[in-house]
Amino acid sequence: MAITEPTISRRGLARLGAAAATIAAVGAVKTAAAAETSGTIKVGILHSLSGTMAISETTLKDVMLMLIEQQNAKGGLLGKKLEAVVVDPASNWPLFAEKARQLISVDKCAATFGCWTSVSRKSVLPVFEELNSILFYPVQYEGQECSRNVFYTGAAPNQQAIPAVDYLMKENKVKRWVLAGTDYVYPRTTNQILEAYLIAKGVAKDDIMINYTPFGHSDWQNIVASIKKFGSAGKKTAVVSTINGDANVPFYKELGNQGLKATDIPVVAFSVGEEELAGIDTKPLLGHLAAWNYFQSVDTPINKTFIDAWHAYTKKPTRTTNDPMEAHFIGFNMWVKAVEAAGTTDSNAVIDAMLGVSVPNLSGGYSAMMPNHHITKPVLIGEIQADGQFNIVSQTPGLVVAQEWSPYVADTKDLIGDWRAPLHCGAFNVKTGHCTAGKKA
Amino acid sequence: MKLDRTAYLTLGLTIGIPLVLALLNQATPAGSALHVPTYVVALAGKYLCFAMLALAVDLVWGFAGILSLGHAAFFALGGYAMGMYLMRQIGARGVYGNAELPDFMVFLGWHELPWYWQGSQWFPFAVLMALIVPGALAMGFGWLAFRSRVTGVYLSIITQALTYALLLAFFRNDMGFGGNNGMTDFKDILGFNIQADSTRSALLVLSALCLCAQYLVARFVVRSRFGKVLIAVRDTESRTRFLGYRPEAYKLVVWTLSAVMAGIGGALYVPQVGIINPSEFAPGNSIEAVIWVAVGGRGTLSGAILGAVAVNFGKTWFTGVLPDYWLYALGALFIFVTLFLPKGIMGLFAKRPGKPVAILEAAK
Amino acid sequence: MGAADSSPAAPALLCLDNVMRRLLAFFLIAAVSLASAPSKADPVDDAVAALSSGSFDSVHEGVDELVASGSPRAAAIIGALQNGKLYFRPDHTLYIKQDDGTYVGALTGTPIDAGNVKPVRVNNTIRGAMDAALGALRLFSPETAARMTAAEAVFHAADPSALPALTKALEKETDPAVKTRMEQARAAVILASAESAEADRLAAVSVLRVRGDIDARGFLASLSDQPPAVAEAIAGALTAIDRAAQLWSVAQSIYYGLSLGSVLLLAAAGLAITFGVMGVINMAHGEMVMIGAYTTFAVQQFMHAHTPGMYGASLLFAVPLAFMVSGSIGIVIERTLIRWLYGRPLETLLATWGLSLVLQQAVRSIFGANNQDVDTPAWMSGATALGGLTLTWNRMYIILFSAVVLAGLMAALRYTSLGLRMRAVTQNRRMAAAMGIRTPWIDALTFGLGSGIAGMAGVALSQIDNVSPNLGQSYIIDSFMVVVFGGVGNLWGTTLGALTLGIVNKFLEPVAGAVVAKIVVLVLLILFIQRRPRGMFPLKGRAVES
Amino acid sequence: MTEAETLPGDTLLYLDGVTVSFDGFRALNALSLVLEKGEMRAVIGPNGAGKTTMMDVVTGKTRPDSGKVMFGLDTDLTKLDEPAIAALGIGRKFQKPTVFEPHTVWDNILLALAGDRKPRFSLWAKETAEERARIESVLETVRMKDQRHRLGGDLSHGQKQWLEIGMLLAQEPQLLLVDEPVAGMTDAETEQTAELLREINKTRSVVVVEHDMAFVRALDVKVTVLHEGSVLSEGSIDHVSADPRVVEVYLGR
Repeated sequence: MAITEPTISRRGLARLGAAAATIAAVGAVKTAAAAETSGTIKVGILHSLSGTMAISETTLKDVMLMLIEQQNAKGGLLGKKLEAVVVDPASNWPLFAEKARQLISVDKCAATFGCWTSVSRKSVLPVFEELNSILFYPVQYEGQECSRNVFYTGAAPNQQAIPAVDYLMKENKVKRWVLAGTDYVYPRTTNQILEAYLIAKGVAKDDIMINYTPFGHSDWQNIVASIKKFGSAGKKTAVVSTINGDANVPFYKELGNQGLKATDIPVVAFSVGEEELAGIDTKPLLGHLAAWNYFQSVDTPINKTFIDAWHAYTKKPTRTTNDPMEAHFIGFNMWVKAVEAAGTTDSNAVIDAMLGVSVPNLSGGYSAMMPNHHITKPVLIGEIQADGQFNIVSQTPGLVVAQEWSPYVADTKDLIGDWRAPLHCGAFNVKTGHCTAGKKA
Repeated sequence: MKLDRTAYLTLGLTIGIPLVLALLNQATPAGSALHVPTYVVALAGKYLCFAMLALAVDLVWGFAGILSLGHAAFFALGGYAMGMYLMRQIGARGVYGNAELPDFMVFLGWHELPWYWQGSQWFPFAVLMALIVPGALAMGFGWLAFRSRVTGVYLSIITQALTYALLLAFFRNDMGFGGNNGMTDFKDILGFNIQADSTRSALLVLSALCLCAQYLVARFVVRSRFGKVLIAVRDTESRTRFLGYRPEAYKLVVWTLSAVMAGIGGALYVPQVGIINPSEFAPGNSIEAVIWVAVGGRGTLSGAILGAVAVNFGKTWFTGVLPDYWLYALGALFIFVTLFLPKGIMGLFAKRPGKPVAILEAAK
Repeated sequence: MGAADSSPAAPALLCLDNVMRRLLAFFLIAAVSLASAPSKADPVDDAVAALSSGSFDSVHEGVDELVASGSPRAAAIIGALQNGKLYFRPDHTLYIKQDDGTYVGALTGTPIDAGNVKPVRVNNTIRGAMDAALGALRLFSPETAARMTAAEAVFHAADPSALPALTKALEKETDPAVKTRMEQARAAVILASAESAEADRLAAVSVLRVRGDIDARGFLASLSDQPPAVAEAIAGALTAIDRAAQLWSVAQSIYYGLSLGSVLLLAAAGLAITFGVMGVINMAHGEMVMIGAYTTFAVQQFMHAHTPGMYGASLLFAVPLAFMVSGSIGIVIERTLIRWLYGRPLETLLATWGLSLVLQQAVRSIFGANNQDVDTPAWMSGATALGGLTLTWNRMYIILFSAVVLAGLMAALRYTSLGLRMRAVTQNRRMAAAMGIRTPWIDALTFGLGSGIAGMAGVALSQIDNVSPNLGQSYIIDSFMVVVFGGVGNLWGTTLGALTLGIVNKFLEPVAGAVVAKIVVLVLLILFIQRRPRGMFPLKGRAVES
Repeated sequence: MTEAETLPGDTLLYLDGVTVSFDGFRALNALSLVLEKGEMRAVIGPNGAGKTTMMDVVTGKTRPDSGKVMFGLDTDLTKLDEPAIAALGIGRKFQKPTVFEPHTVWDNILLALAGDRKPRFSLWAKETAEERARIESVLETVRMKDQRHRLGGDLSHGQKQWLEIGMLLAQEPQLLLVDEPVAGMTDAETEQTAELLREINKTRSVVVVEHDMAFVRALDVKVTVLHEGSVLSEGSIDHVSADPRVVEVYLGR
């Protein structure tokens, strides 16, 4: 009966069989291929090359390829060549988990460098813990996490947000604060922490305005207007922006057009780097700020060599560098060092060897991997210049140690993460002496 | 109900392949050549869940001519129902060690569970919700839409509006469903460790069984007199009215059924992929589901299943093998199929070239 | 830079009255006798030394000292510093970079070979100080515009020591607009200074009350320890200003709504043709918009390189080009893809979806995944105030643009022979064919027209949104909503639909917040379609039935 | 008005002052028409006279702006929608034959058979012997016995016409509205159709809208001539063809 099902002919059957066979064969070949090339050490690269996050993540894939190429030029690692395995999780969170599993169990990657958004990290986290592999996460994030299998080379809130706020308080006498962010976990947590911090600093509750917008919000007219209004209360006002990626371009364009000058109401952003500014006409934004642990404009020899190498590799002399790239630079070098120290790529050995490893960062100092799997970083504050680069106006005297568990969040103020023996715990409650989560399996 | 060769083949493959995979994964040691890595098991499970979504879409699109561009919404709702249960199972093992509240609520500074989380700790309740919530939403939506004779693209677009609205709503942290991060880091289901290979294999087989059941149900429906009326409605709605049938009633029944089927798919999907978040509501997902059906062969139930598995296999494979170019491949595939295989892959296997399954008319 | 010079322990307060004192001194000299450069040059040298020290704090002091020194070069030097054209050498000498890239001695103003120089870097605090200082210095500038900004700067600085200069400037001022600005500035200064009389203060308050804009409000609100009567007046002024703002905010919301609506309209207009008129569910419509935006980018790149002189007009070139590029791509698509799928609208949905994936990836491969910088020409940036309204130029032009596009489209459909044929074909294909209209080509051209309009929309969107491969995706859904809401195949419907959605959205946003507002709009749309299953303006006649 | 009482008791369909207008254009203009039980009526008229619109009004597809449409003496059709009216026993055949193309002839009839139309019934419904018998007889009447397994879509134009009439019969209506049943039929087919209709008329009332005068003659029944939405003339075919106004507006051309 033709309506519901075409009854399959024998020939059709044969064809179907053939198709299945080819698919199976392909699969087999692929796994075989994976098993066979054991002469190399595989490094997984898990960054979206398509979809909404491609804008930010593609660069990180490129920088990883560059770093691996450089390492191989130096003779590889443990006498083997490094082999990059690039996959595209396509800004699709479940796909991130699937691809992570593939990189670890099918491609047998020794370590994986990847993820940008918190949700992608959350999505792959269980996979890395289950299969006991290593992830290097290069983006500034909300903290409140400390997994044994993840090394957080981006900034925790206290390595970015708090120093920025301090700077504005001291330098611009800011009394009134707008905390504007995209409605997801990083801004939420950061603003929660900042609010607590500001109130602790004696800022009145009604001098703080918190505003959340959806992802990719593109019409900022009345939000910018309301910021202006909020700023007209006679107290020096500043905006702390945790607005995410895409939404920033229209936001800054609106700022510029509504004439919100940095000298009146400065905006300090935590998610806006050289990469994002590359998409904006920065002339009207002169003087607005960003807080990072690295700026392309950092004036050090090591940064110069890095940038030159980058331009040579991408063959684009205008291609910018940014903070997450530095994070990968640091993370990769740390991993190399740890593997050399451990003499193997075995996860457990490397995870232990990672602790205390210290490598040069691009701003002239050394960053070290702390027992909480976060790294020490300087905090830089930069003002946007007409050329889309940042003019560094402040840098913390020393390195800042990450607080993975925020002391400003009631439920986590007593927690610490320490993966050294004997503690081996991601969330150790110093009050109760219990390890609430992330005990080593 | 009499089964023909196609049905036997479909059922056989749908239950057989997963069973073999699961067995090999369990029975053989990791080293051996026959061993099926858990990666493959998890993947297969995912495909089967997508197949359920495809089946659901095919039921309304292929047989009732309702092109839903929002079916992933029902899938996601089912997923959330299950996600809530899994979230509650974490209990005190969460980061904040709060036995009562899921982590994201703790960090939002909430102190007790919102009312709509009550009961979610009981598995049967969760399952019930996975059926009821999508079903109820579909029924309400359908009742409005079909009664006022919203048809064709208008219907398609408002289904899209529906899923888009849900997407935005679930993004909001204040909704109490974990915002953009959704729910993840599940520990166990019914006491079994969700990470364990055995659990995964079990879930895979379970999904296979569910899919078979859904296939049989769908097949029963479309072959019954009800199904004949449905097809009649699809092609010449007004005629059925003058014959005394109420198309809206028929559409509503099949629409709701389809939503429930999608919900089940979602509920099985979440424990296997380990995360549920608003991006599942993205209109793109719904459109992809439609495309699976088109690729497999609209109006053929086995085609829907085949299409879902085939396209997703392709996606997995391409994103791994040619990360920078896979979109070309996928896009080209869709174009190719629509241009040259109007009856989808099943069209290739059809015994008699025959008439297309009145697809052309149905398009109206 | 090391940590030392950035230790943000800048005693800024100290600096501030520091400025005042020095400014005061300077203006007294200036006021008493129109003395030229003072004989004693030490302060200038100190200033130069400070400016060339490379540390923000001392640069800040340098600015103050320079002003205080009353050097005739002060304005020039600070102006240069403001535009980042001031350079220094470790040997504490300053140079000003000319537009042609050569240098002149900062103090001498004569050409000189600077050698290895570094720019003097500034931060917001210094910028603020410079604005104030320059304001005071430029009150007497010959250009009206300069005096205007100067007055505004003084208003913002509200620096008592500027009073004498202001008074002098006011006497000489002829331009009424500038005069009012100066009076407002003067009012601010009076209110800020400790020794002004209560009567003057009251007068000043009323002046600012009249000004009544957000800055005036901010300034008034910032005032503390005023005499009771004045404080009262201020309170009154504030409430008055707020009440006025309340009223204006309604108009403002309408404007926001209009501009959002016009954006939606632009995005949807093309779709109203391809989808509305031809019935092709074109999922690649967004990509046509995106391609338009990238065309704009390409045009700007080209003009930047080859005809920098006309760069300001780049958009004017981009519009027709974008139309042609997207249009021709549209035609190609129609000829190679769509034509095979007529009568199967849902298949076109699938094919065009696939196509959109391909186009996105193609753009990604060609231009890279990250955003591209499309400049906003000067004549489109900034805003103008109309009463209590802030009208941003770029959005005003977009509103205008969408109106023009719509009008053009209507005219094209109504008066051109192509339009006539199009309508003929869409109304009765067979008949049209019988009358010798080459329907295939009409189809191709119609689709091309729709795509072309999408391309033009891309030019507009490049001015307010990301120019990235995802640009199209973010508008496609809204576009479909608009077309369906308005009623498929009816341009007026599309227009009204777009504007309604825009305005409703903008009135909801302040109340409900951006996210909820959008959700509510979507739900309303769904419910509306229940009431009017074929949109606001349904097509009539038997043709619709199928 | 109160004609209702004055009407003969065996009135089946009764239109009174029915007016329908599509933005400005009056398709029906105060149309009044009475049809008795068991009557067969031919309705003729130039294009745009309102023939099809009249059928739309009767079958509930179009709501009249004003006027009454009574079925029997007590049922006001203007309050009901298509399915309800169909359930009352009014069957309709479209101008353009519309059958269920993906279904076999057999299934087409099956779906048309009078019976429970509710989803919950049709979901479990099995073909009963009684139903088979009824289908057989209908196929008999429309002379399609040996076509039963062909798909509706594969039938010729004329066969589709008959199949649709067959479906009408299966509905077992009291009243059939037949719109141009012989359009595009051969003379032989036309003759057979006329026969068929007459046969049907033995048990049911029929309204036939037709252009083909030969056919109308062949039917030899009372004729109503519509013009610009209202009745121009009524009576035997000879009477109306003699009517000068009719000649003027219609036959004359």
